[in-house]
Amino acid sequence: MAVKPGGYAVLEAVQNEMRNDPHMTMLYEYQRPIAVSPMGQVIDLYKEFGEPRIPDWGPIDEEWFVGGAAGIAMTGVRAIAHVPSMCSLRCFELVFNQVGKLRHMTGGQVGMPLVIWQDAAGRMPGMAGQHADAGQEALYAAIPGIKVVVPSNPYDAKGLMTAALRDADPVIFFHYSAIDTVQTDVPDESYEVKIGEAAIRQEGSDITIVGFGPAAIEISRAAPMLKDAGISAEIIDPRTLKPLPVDALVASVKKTGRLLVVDHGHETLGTAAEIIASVAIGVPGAKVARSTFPDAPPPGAKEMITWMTPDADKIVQAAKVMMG
Amino acid sequence: MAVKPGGYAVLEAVQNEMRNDPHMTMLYEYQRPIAVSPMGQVIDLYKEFGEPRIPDWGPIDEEWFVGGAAGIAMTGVRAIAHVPSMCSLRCFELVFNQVGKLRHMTGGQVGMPLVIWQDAAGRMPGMAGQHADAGQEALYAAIPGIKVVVPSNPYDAKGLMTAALRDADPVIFFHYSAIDTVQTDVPDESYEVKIGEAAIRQEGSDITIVGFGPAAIEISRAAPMLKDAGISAEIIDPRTLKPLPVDALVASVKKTGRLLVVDHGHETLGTAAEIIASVAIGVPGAKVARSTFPDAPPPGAKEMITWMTPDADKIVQAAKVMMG
Amino acid sequence: MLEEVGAGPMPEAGEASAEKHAGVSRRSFLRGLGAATAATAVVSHVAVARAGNGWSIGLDGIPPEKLKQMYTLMLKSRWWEEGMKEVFLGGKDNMYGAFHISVGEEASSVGVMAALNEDDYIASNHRGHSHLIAKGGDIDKMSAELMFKETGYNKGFGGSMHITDASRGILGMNGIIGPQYLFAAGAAYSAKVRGTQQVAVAFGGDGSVNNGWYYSGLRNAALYKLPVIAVVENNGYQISMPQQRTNSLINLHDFGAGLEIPHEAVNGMDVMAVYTVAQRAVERARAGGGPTLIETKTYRYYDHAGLAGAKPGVLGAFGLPYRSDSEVRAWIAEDPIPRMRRQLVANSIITEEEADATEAEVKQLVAASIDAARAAAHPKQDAALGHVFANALVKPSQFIA
Amino acid sequence: MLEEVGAGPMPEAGEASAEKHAGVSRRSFLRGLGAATAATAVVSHVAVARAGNGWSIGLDGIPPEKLKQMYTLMLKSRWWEEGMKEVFLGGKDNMYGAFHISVGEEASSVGVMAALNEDDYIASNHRGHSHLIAKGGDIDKMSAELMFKETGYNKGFGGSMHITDASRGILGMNGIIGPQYLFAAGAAYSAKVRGTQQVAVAFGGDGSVNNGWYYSGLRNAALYKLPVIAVVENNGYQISMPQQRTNSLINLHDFGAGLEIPHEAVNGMDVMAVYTVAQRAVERARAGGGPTLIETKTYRYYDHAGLAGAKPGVLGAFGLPYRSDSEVRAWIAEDPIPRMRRQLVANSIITEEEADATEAEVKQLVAASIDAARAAAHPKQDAALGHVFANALVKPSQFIA
Ligand SMILES: Cc1ncc(C[n+]2csc(CCOP(=O)(O)OP(=O)(O)O)c2C)c(N)n1
Ligand SMILES: Cc1ncc(C[n+]2csc(CCOP(=O)(O)OP(=O)(O)O)c2C)c(N)n1
Ligand SMILES: [Mg+2]
Ligand SMILES: [Mg+2]
Repeated sequence: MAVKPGGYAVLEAVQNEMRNDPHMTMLYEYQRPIAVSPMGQVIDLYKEFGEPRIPDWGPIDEEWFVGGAAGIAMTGVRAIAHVPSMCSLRCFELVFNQVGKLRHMTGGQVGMPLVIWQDAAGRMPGMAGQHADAGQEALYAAIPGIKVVVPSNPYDAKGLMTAALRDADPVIFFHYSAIDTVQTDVPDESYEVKIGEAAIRQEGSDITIVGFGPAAIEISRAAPMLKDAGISAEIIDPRTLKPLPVDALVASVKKTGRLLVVDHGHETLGTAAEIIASVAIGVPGAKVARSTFPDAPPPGAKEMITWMTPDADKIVQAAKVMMG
Repeated sequence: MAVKPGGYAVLEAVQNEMRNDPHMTMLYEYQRPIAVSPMGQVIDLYKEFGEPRIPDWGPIDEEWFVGGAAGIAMTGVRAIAHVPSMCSLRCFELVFNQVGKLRHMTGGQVGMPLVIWQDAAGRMPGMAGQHADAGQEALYAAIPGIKVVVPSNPYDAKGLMTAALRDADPVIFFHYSAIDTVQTDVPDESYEVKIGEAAIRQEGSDITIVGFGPAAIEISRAAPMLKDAGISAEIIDPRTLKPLPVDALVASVKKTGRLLVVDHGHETLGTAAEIIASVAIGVPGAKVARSTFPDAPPPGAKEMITWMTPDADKIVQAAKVMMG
Repeated sequence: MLEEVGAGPMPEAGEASAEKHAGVSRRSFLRGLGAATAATAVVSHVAVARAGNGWSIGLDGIPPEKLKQMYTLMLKSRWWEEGMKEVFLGGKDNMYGAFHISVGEEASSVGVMAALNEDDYIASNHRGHSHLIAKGGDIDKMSAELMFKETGYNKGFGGSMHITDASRGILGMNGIIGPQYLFAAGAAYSAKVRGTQQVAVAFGGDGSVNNGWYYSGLRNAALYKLPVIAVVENNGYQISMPQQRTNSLINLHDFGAGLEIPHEAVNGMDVMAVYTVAQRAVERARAGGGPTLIETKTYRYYDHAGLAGAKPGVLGAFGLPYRSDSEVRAWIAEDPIPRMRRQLVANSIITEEEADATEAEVKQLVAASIDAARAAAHPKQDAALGHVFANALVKPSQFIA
Repeated sequence: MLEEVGAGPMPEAGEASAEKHAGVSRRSFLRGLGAATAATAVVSHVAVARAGNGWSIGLDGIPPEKLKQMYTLMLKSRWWEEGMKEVFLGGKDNMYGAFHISVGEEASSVGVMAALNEDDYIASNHRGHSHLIAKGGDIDKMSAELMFKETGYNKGFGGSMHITDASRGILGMNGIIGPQYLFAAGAAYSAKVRGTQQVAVAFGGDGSVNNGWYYSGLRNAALYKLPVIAVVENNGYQISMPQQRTNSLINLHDFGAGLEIPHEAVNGMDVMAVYTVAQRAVERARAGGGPTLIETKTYRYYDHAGLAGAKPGVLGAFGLPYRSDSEVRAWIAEDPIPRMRRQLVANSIITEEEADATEAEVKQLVAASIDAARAAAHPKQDAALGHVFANALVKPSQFIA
C-alpha cells in the first residue's frame, strides 16, 4: 500500500491478470508497457511475458490493435489494445459495427473479452488541435454493446482495469494523463472497482456536482473553495460512463435539487448531456446546468485553451450562479 | 412543382449546384447518381457532368470518398462525398481530426467546402446488425466544426442539400431512406431550407413532441391519433441537429411544459439526450421524457426490431403517460 | 417441394449442353440468347480465369472418401442455396432480409476448406453460405436463420448475412466489407499465442481489396509471419460495379508483391486446382512461413443480392443490366460441379448412379431443413434486449415508464 | 543571440572534421565518442542509404541561380530550426508545445521542392518545418507560430505541428499520421477537375506507411492516374521504435510494386540525387503517368520531439536510449549541406566566401524572425471561439449564464 503513479497502478492490474491468464495478450504501439514505482520496483511486461503476448513494439496502425485484438478475442483469448491518445477514433467504425455488435448479431455466440486501453490527452496547452482532446468517452458510450470507464485517480484506475480485464464484455478504459499524478494509496494486491458504481466523494445538501476524469480532478480542487463560499456540495464521480450509475445521481439530486455537470469534453452531446437528461427525467423540477469545454477544437496558445477549460475557479463561479 | 421522391429531389439540388459551379465534384460508391421523376424526367449526373467531376463508379473505400473529398475541398473546390448507409462511421476519425478541425487549427486558413451525403438505413426488418442502423447523426453532432442536418421529407431534403452546398463549412447530410416516399410538393426551381431552422409542424398547448428524420415521420403519423385522444401536441422537426435550434424548442416547452423526444437512434447520448439537456437547462421545471430505440444493435427478426422501434402507437402511448 | 428445384444433373460445359442447363427450358434459354451481348468481354474474362494456373490437376494421391466429401459439399452448398432461392421465389413463406447467393463459387469455398482442419478458423463476408457449408455448417440452422427463427444459428438476430458457428471455427459472415482480414490475422495471432497449429482464412470479394483493412490485415500478417490465408474471390463485380472500375490491377493477387507475400491466382471454377493452391498455402502457414494471398477467379450466377432475373428451376439470373447473359452462360459452362463429377466418374471413384444418388440425398436434406425451419418458432420480441451484454438486459427505452 | 548558435561552416564528412562539427567543442565531441556503440548497426544503415541509388549526380544543366537557391533553402531550414532549438534551450522565452526537428532531412525536402512549381501542392506531417521552408514558407510567421503569437501562421492556434500556408499550396503539417496521402490524392484530383498541371506531394515518415490511409491514397492515385508523389522519408525510427520492427519490407518503396506504381529509393542526404528522382516523378505526373512512390533514406539528428540529448551549439542529440551516438555521427558525416557546398565550390558556382556570406545572411534572417516573434502579441483568449465555423462564433460553454 503506497501512493503510486497512475501508469504504474494500471500496469500492476494488467500484470496481475496476465499472470493469472496464460494467454492474455496485449497489442500496443510505441508506449512500452514499462513503469517504475516510487519504491523503485519495475514492471516490464515485455520482459516478463515477451513475444507474442507482448509484441516488441507495434506499428502505427490502431486499426490493427483493435481489429486484430478483436480477432484474438473472438477466439476466446482475452486481449488488450492499448491505443495512443491522439487517435482515439481511428477504430470507431470497428468498435461500432463489430466489437459492440458481434455478440448480439450472432445470437450470443461470439464473446468479445476485449479491453481497449485508450490513452486520453486532456486539455494540454501547446499541443493544439489533435493532441489536447478530451471527452471522446462520450462517443464510445453512445455505442451499444460496450462498457466505458473513466477513472480519475490511480486507485480507481487499477481497480477499474482489473474489473475490465475480468469482464465478459468489451470495455473501453479512458486513461487521462492528468490522473497519473493524483495522490491515492494503491494497494499492492489486486482488487476491483465495480464497473457501474459511482463514488460519492463528498456529501452535501445544496448542489450536486458531477464530473469524470480530469473534470473530477478540478471538482475536487474546487471542494475547499466551495466550502469557504458556504456552499454544501455533494460531489459525485460516476467513474463508469456506461452503464451510467443513474440511481446514485438521481438520489443525490432529489436531495439537493441542483445539478452541475462539469466536463472537459464538448458541450453538444458530451457526457454532461446524458447525465443532465437522465437526471432531468428522474428528478422533475431539478435545476440543472453544465460547464464544458466549448464546441471548438483545442487551440494551441495557452491563453485560449486555459480560458476554455472548466477549472476549480469556473466551477465555484458556476455553483454560485446556481445557488444565487 | 410536384410530389417527387426524396432521391430525385436531392439530385435536383446537386444538379443545380453543379451547374452553377463548374468544378464541384462528387465522389460516390455504387449508387449511381441517377433518378427518375414521376413525370419521367431523368437526372443522370454521370451523363451530364462525367469524369472527373462524377467518376464512373467508386471503389469500396469510404475513407477515400471523405479523405479525398476533403483534399479536394482544401484546394477550394467544393466536393460531395456520398457514403453508403452501412458504413457511416468508416471516416469518423477523418471527420473528427481533420474535416472538423482544419479551419480552427490553421487559424482560419483552410476552408472545407465539403458536404458528406450520408445515406442512413433506418430500422429495417431483416437487414440485421449492420444494415438497419439509425441515430449516427448524434455521433457527428458531437464533433466541433461540422454542421449536421437530418431532413424528414423530400422538400426539406432538397432545400437542406441546396443550403449545405452553399455553406462555407462542412455539412453532413443524413439521408434516411424512409423519407424518400414521404409525399411533399417539391418545387422544380432551386430553394434553400435554412440550416439551423426548426419546422413547427403543428401548434399545440399540452405537450411538445420533437423528433428528426424517421422519428419525425412517426410523429406525424401519430398526430391525428393524438388529436383523437384529446391531446393538443406541438410538433417540432428541428431538421438541423447542429447547430440545434434550441430557442424554438425552449419557447415551445415554456408554453406546453412538457417535452417528449422521439428518436430511432439509441437512448444513451442519442439526439434525445442533447435536446432534453438543452431544454431542461432552458426551462426549469419542465416535464421531459424520451422514447428511443434501446441501447442494442438492430436484430434481424421483424418481431424484435418492430417492437423496439418507436412508432405512432408508442408515441401516443408515451404522450398519454406524460399527460396522465 | 424440391421437385421445383431444377432437377437432373448439373449443366455440362460446351455447346451441346444447351438443353441440359439445369431446368433451363429451351424457350428461356433462347430468350437468354436473344439478350446476349458483349461476347468479347466474356471471352477476355474467362481467359483471365483460365490464366490463373487453372489447369485441372488430377486426383492422384487424394483418398476417394475425401474426393466424395468435396463433391458432396459442393452439391450441398449448391442445392441448399437453390432450395432457399425457391423458397424466396415461392412467396408462401413471406421471406424478407438479405440474401447473397454464392452459386457458381462453390469450388472456391470447398477447395480451400478441403485443405483445412476442423479447428482452423475462417472469417467470411456477406456472400458466405458456401463458406459455412464447406466448413461443416449445419444447413438446418442455416435454413432456420434465413427465416429468422429461434432455432437458427443466430436465433433470428442475424439472418443470411451474419451466420456464425463459433463451434466450428467459423468466426462469422459479416455485412461490412473488409474486417475479415483483421479478424483472421487476429485469430492467427491467437493461435500463435496458444501455440496451436491452427491457420486462419479470410474470404473476401474483389471489392474487399479496396479498403485499408485489407492492407492492415495482410501487412501485419506479413510483419508477424502469421498463419493467415487471404482468399480473394474475384467474381468480377461489386454489386453492379465492374471490378476493373475499382482497381488498377488486372490480377488482384499481384498486390502481394508489394508486401513480399506469396501470391497466386487460380481458376475458381476448378475445385481441385483451388485445393492444390490452398494446400500449398496451408503448409506454408503451418510451417511458420507466414501469409499467402490467393485470388480465385470465379463468378456468381445470380444477382448481387436478391433474385432479380432469377426464375424457379432456372440456374442463374439473366437479363441483368450490368452484365450480359452470354457472360453468365459462359461461366455456367465452366460450372465446377459437373466438372468434378466428370473427373470422379472418369477416375471411377463414383459411378453416374452414385452421383445421382448423392445429389438426390442432398436435395432431401435441404428439403428437410426447410420444412423444419418452417415449423420452428419465431423469436420473442423482447429477446432483443439480451445478448447485448453477457449478463444483463438493456432497457426497453422505446417505452416510457 | 545567434552567436550561441554553432557558428562557422557545417561539419564536413570524414575524420578530420571532428573539430569542425558546428560548434561542437572538443570536449563534448569526445564525451560523445565515449558513448559511441553499435558501429555495425550504423554501417549497415548507412549502407542501405547509399544503396538507394544515392550517387551524386552532378550539377550539369541546372542554372546556378537554382543551385544557389537550393543551397540557401537548406541553410535556411537548418539554421531556423537550430535557432528555435536555442530559443527552447535558452529557457528565457518559456517555450511550450510540440517541436519536431527536421535537421538532417533538409535534402529530402529541398530536393523534392526544387522539382515543384509554386502552385503545386504539398501535404506535410508533424516533421514539416523543412517542407514548409523549402516550399517558400515565411520564417517570420513560423517563429511567431512556435511562440503561439497572433502574428504566427496559424494565429497561435496551431503551433509547430500544424503550420499551414494555403497561399503557397502548403496544405499543412498534420499531427495525425497518414491523412496526407488522402489529401494529396484529393488535391491532385482537384487539379484534374480544374484542368491544371499541378501535382500534389505527400510527405510522410517511415511510420506513415503503417496504416490504411497510405494504401488508400496510393491505391486511388493509381486507379485514377492522379498526379501524386508520395515521399516516404525513412529516418529509421518512429518515435523510439526502430522502423524494422514495424514493417516486413527492408525497402519501403518496394510496396509500390503491389500497386504497379513506379517506385524508387534515393539517398536522402544528397539533395541533387533527391532532386533528380523527384524531377522524374514530377514529369511523369504532369504527363498523366500517375503517381510515384519515393523513399528518401535519411536521418533526424535530434530526438523525435523536444530536445532530449541536445545542447546549445551542438549539432544533434546524443546519449538517447534507442540509438547509438556513433550512428548519429555516421549520419552527420553524410550531412547534405556541406556536401552541396563542396559541389558548388568545386564547380565554382560559389566561392567559400560567398557560401559563408550566405550562411551569415540566413542566420541574420533567423535571428530577426525570432526577435520579431518575441515582440508580437499573444492571441486574445476568446479568439478561440472563432474559426470553428466561417461566419459564427461558438458559445463559451465553460461559463454558466
Ligand atoms: C465498408 C462497406 N462499404 C460498402 C458496403 C456495401 N456493399 C455490400 S456488398 C458490396 C459489394 C462487394 O463486392 P465484392 O467484395 O466483390 O463481393 P461480392 O458481392 O462480389 O461477392 C458493397 C459495396 C459494405 N457492406 N461495407
Ligand atoms: C494515427 C497516429 N498514430 C500515432 C501517432 C503518434 N505519433 C506521432 S509521430 C509518431 C512517429 C512517426 O514516425 P515516422 O512516420 O517515421 O515519422 P518521423 O517522426 O520519424 O519523422 C507517432 C507514432 C499519431 N500522431 N497519429
Ligand atoms: Mg465481387
Ligand atoms: Mg521515422
